[in-house]
Amino acid sequence: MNRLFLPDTKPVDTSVHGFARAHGSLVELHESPLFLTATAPHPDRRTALVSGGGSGHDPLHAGFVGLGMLDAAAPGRIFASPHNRQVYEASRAVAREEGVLHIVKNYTGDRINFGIAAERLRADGVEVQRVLVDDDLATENHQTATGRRGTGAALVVEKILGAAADTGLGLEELARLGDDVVAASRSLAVAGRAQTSSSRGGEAFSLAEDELEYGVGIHGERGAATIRRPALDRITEQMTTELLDGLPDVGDGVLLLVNGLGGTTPLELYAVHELVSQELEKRRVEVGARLVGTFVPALDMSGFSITLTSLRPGWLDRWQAPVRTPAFPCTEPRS
Amino acid sequence: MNRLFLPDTKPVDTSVHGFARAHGSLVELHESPLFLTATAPHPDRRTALVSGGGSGHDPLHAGFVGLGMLDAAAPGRIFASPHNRQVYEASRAVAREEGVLHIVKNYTGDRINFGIAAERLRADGVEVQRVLVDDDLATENHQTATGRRGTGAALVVEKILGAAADTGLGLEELARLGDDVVAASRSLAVAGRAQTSSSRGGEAFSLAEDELEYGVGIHGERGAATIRRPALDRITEQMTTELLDGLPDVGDGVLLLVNGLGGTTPLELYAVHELVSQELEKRRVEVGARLVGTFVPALDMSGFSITLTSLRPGWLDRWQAPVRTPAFPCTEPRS
Amino acid sequence: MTTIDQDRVVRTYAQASHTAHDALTALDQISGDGDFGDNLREGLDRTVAALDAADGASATEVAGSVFLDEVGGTSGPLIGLLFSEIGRALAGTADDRAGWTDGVRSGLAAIQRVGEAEPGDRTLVDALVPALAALEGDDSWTGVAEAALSGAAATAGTRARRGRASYVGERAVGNPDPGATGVALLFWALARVAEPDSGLGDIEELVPVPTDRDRAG
Amino acid sequence: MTTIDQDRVVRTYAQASHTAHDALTALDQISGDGDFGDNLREGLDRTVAALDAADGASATEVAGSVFLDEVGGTSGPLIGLLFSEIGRALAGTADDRAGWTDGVRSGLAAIQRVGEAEPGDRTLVDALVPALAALEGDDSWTGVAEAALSGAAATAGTRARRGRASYVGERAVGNPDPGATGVALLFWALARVAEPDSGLGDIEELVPVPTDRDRAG
Ligand SMILES: Nc1ncnc2c1ncn2[C@@H]1O[C@H](COP(=O)(O)OP(=O)(O)O)[C@@H](O)[C@H]1O
Ligand SMILES: Nc1ncnc2c1ncn2[C@@H]1O[C@H](COP(=O)(O)OP(=O)(O)O)[C@@H](O)[C@H]1O
Ligand SMILES: [Mg+2]
Ligand SMILES: [Mg+2]
Ligand SMILES: [Mg+2]
Ligand SMILES: [Mg+2]
Repeated sequence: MNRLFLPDTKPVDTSVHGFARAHGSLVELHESPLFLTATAPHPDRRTALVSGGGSGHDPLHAGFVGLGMLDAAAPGRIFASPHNRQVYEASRAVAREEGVLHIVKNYTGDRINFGIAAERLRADGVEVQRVLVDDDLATENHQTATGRRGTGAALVVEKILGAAADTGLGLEELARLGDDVVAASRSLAVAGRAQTSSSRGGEAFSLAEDELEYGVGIHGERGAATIRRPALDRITEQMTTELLDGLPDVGDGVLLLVNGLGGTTPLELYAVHELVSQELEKRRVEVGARLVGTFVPALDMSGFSITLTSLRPGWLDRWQAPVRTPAFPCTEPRS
Repeated sequence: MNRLFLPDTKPVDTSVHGFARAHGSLVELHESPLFLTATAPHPDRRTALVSGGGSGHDPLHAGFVGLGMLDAAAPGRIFASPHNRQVYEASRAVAREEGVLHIVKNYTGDRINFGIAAERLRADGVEVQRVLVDDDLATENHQTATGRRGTGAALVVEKILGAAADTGLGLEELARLGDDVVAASRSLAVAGRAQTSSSRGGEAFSLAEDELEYGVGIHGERGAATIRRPALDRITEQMTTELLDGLPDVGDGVLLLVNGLGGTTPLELYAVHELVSQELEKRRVEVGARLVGTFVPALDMSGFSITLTSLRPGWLDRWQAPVRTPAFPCTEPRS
Repeated sequence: MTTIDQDRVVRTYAQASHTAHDALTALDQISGDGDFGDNLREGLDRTVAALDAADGASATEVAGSVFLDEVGGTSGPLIGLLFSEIGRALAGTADDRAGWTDGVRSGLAAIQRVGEAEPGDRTLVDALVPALAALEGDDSWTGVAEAALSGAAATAGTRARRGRASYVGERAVGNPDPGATGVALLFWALARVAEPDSGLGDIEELVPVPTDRDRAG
Repeated sequence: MTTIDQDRVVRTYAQASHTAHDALTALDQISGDGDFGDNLREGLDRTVAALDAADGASATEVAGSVFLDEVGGTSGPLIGLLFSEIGRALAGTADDRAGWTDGVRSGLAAIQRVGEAEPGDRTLVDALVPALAALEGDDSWTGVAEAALSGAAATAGTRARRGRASYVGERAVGNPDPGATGVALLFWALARVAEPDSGLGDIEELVPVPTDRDRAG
């Protein structure tokens, strides 16, 4: 029925088991309801960080559970929000003296399920705050109240807040920092081929060989526009321009995330990274940190997103702070 | 012309620049001829490790240059061997007192170009040995002298030899260890969709929705057989059986590598990992170490390979030894 | 103890969800992903099964836990919040009207706190707001049901500002919101039990399956 | 100084690679990836350009470096090894025959060391082995060329055991190996220069473009 290599029944469950088996020293698996917790979080943490969302965007979020990032993550079915009970139980399992901060990508289902979990946690006397990640510039002008979608900036928020939480920051301060990081982050994505539909098989939407979906979402929502595909350097130039226009002051430099949407090769992603870096150089925008890889995909979609975060004092240190999770790269030479 | 997001001219060059820019603390870029060297290799190394091969299999090999793995890598054009001069200059740049060990995947072009580089190095008085990686079981019974192709085991060889080289092992010992690891390693790959052709665009070969290419290569060589696609657990069962049949004694356990071929999601790879682990459990084969991810792809092919290495005393320690490269995961909690 | 039999209300609602299933599915196919009919029916069937197993439990409280803990989608947990609040309110009073009114009021508040929807956004809220107003006034139970149903029907003229439907915009206009329609049926069931002879219409006529032309959108 | 003008041999070879380009390309399309004609012609053109620039250099040594350092594919560097060894041998002797014989011998050895092909594997080696035997015997230069050409022609009956062609198996049988054919042309050029009047045939007749039927494979 489809070309994804997934078991016929309970694909997410099987996969999560294989994930926990592969990373047993970093994460612990909890079943019914399904969630993962960090085995060895930083002892100084006073506020727990919990996230979650639909599956198919892996390694987000479970891949970032561990030392220096999330305390727990709740994976939903493919492209569907986790159930509120998953979020509730995950939060109960990891809550600390200052409570729990929920990191939520801006989709209705996620907002509602995290919201209900928060209601229940508060009823239990657990303090809860939420950071809503809404970085996708392509959904900026929707005439609706749904607002911008949450995409690549989720990773930036999880890393920076993770490091901050490890210093013992309280719930309010963390929530404020999270809001600030979100406000300073914008993303844009393009696709040359839709992801494989996990239910029907085949491409979730179809594009001709010479077409490009500009401003695509991470669930196969079609983009803001279907355009004739320009050369790669024209695409990256336009995306860089729009991102910088959408961002507040970048005087202290930016963090650059070049993210694959699933079926995009490192060869392509590093080429995109080079071209975007050249664009930023032309505009004299300093790049304080860079990350290139497939971190927030839309199953196996062929395409990429660019996220820029306008840096504020202290954020770079948090971004570079030590981390041990299944998926966040730790590539710096040991000192 | 095609759906790969690559610059129209010099795609590999642009990408390698973007790669070096992203990992400047770990790798140094050399141009004309093109190769990468480690900025901070282990001081105890007495034999340099050099590899290389066609591009499109990234992160192999450049992603494994750095502390604890390769001293240098030479990237060829897409799916084409690097030129002998790249290998020669890379080897000259990193050669140590004991000389240089070449890690070569078994393809004619690579054998010849590394071979010529070795001739030239020897003419210069540099000692050279070669480890030929030929793990692909699907090419076992070819009536030719080309032998088994080299695929996923290259990563295993690079990691184990890297750790061994860091202890100051000599050229002969390293070459012997490399040959042993290769002899103890077998791989098999399947694909549900071919990679995008980098020259023509479109799928490099075509499969119907319900077809599976069994025993596929990493350049879009068609597999040993095109079969009707069975359920995932049947595929993993058959692959596990064939791999164990093709391996020497596994009494000391195995190292399990589940590798994506490019367009395969973590969700799928971890599901495969779970199913293969269950098969191994059934047969009472102990898994000493596991690695799941996209390490030796065929551009954006949708599929996966499984590599098993029958462990020998000491190999596990080498596999788990500290490493800092752009792409080898270091996910274990710090002690 | 209140006098309107909660258990009968919930079981009547469950039957209604079977009758209306195809219409609700079709409506969610137009504006969403087509699973609302399943979500509602499954939640109510599970509730009935739980009630059969645990005799004497508060039906609305049981429905609340089932929807909150076992039903997916956007609507499942929201309906769970509504039932939980109704259950809590009914447990604390002997006055049916006060219990339902307080329960719907705090259920609506929880739904809005969590879902952040305003009236007119084309959501559940558009059935609950008129139902609450009618409960707070001196309408009959049948009047409350009619208020909920006409609130739901009025969503046909609106564009979604919340939920999945906000992405399809214009295309859904002309058909009512599935969630609002489904929630209105709770008040229909309440009226059927409280005022069996009031002449309130049948489900088939109140919630027609949209025509194919509509469905093609 | 040897008496056969190396420079003229290499330039004659370069012309031959132009004449034979389409045939060599077609042959590599049948058994490989179709770039052999380009690789050979490009390498020789670059050599000629280098010779034009640096007067007086040893033509075979220059060809050796150009092929080794600038030509891709499997054949480029192998042909580079051959030229380098010939250049080295010719530089060390005044005897043409001894120089070419030693050079081809050590070039063949290097090619086999590096490429690991045996005679009969359908590679360059199948042109070089008979050429070397003829050089070592008392054949004329023309006899050497004929030996190389017929060695290359005989590959048409063999299945590749080495290189890319080994993956297509049967399909290439019936046409000669492009690499062996291309290398035989070196000896053709040598004979043309050493024995201009020997009556050795022209390229067009010795290396015909395979017919379309063949090319379809
Ligand atoms: N923010 C919201 N607040 C209240 N109700 C909402 C909201 N968003 C959507 N809904 C309701 O949910 C209904 C869809 O439910 P369901 O199909 O279960 O959700 P999903 O979109 O997750 O499949 C909509 O018809 C609407 O009435
Ligand atoms: N192992 C080998 N040893 C010697 N010659 C070889 C070997 N493998 C291939 N060849 C020669 O190389 C020729 C093809 O050259 P070329 O087209 O440049 O290589 P590629 O296959 O890399 O495109 C073949 O026709 C054959 O003569
Ligand atoms: Mg729905
Ligand atoms: Mg749904
Ligand atoms: Mg070729
Ligand atoms: Mg070639």
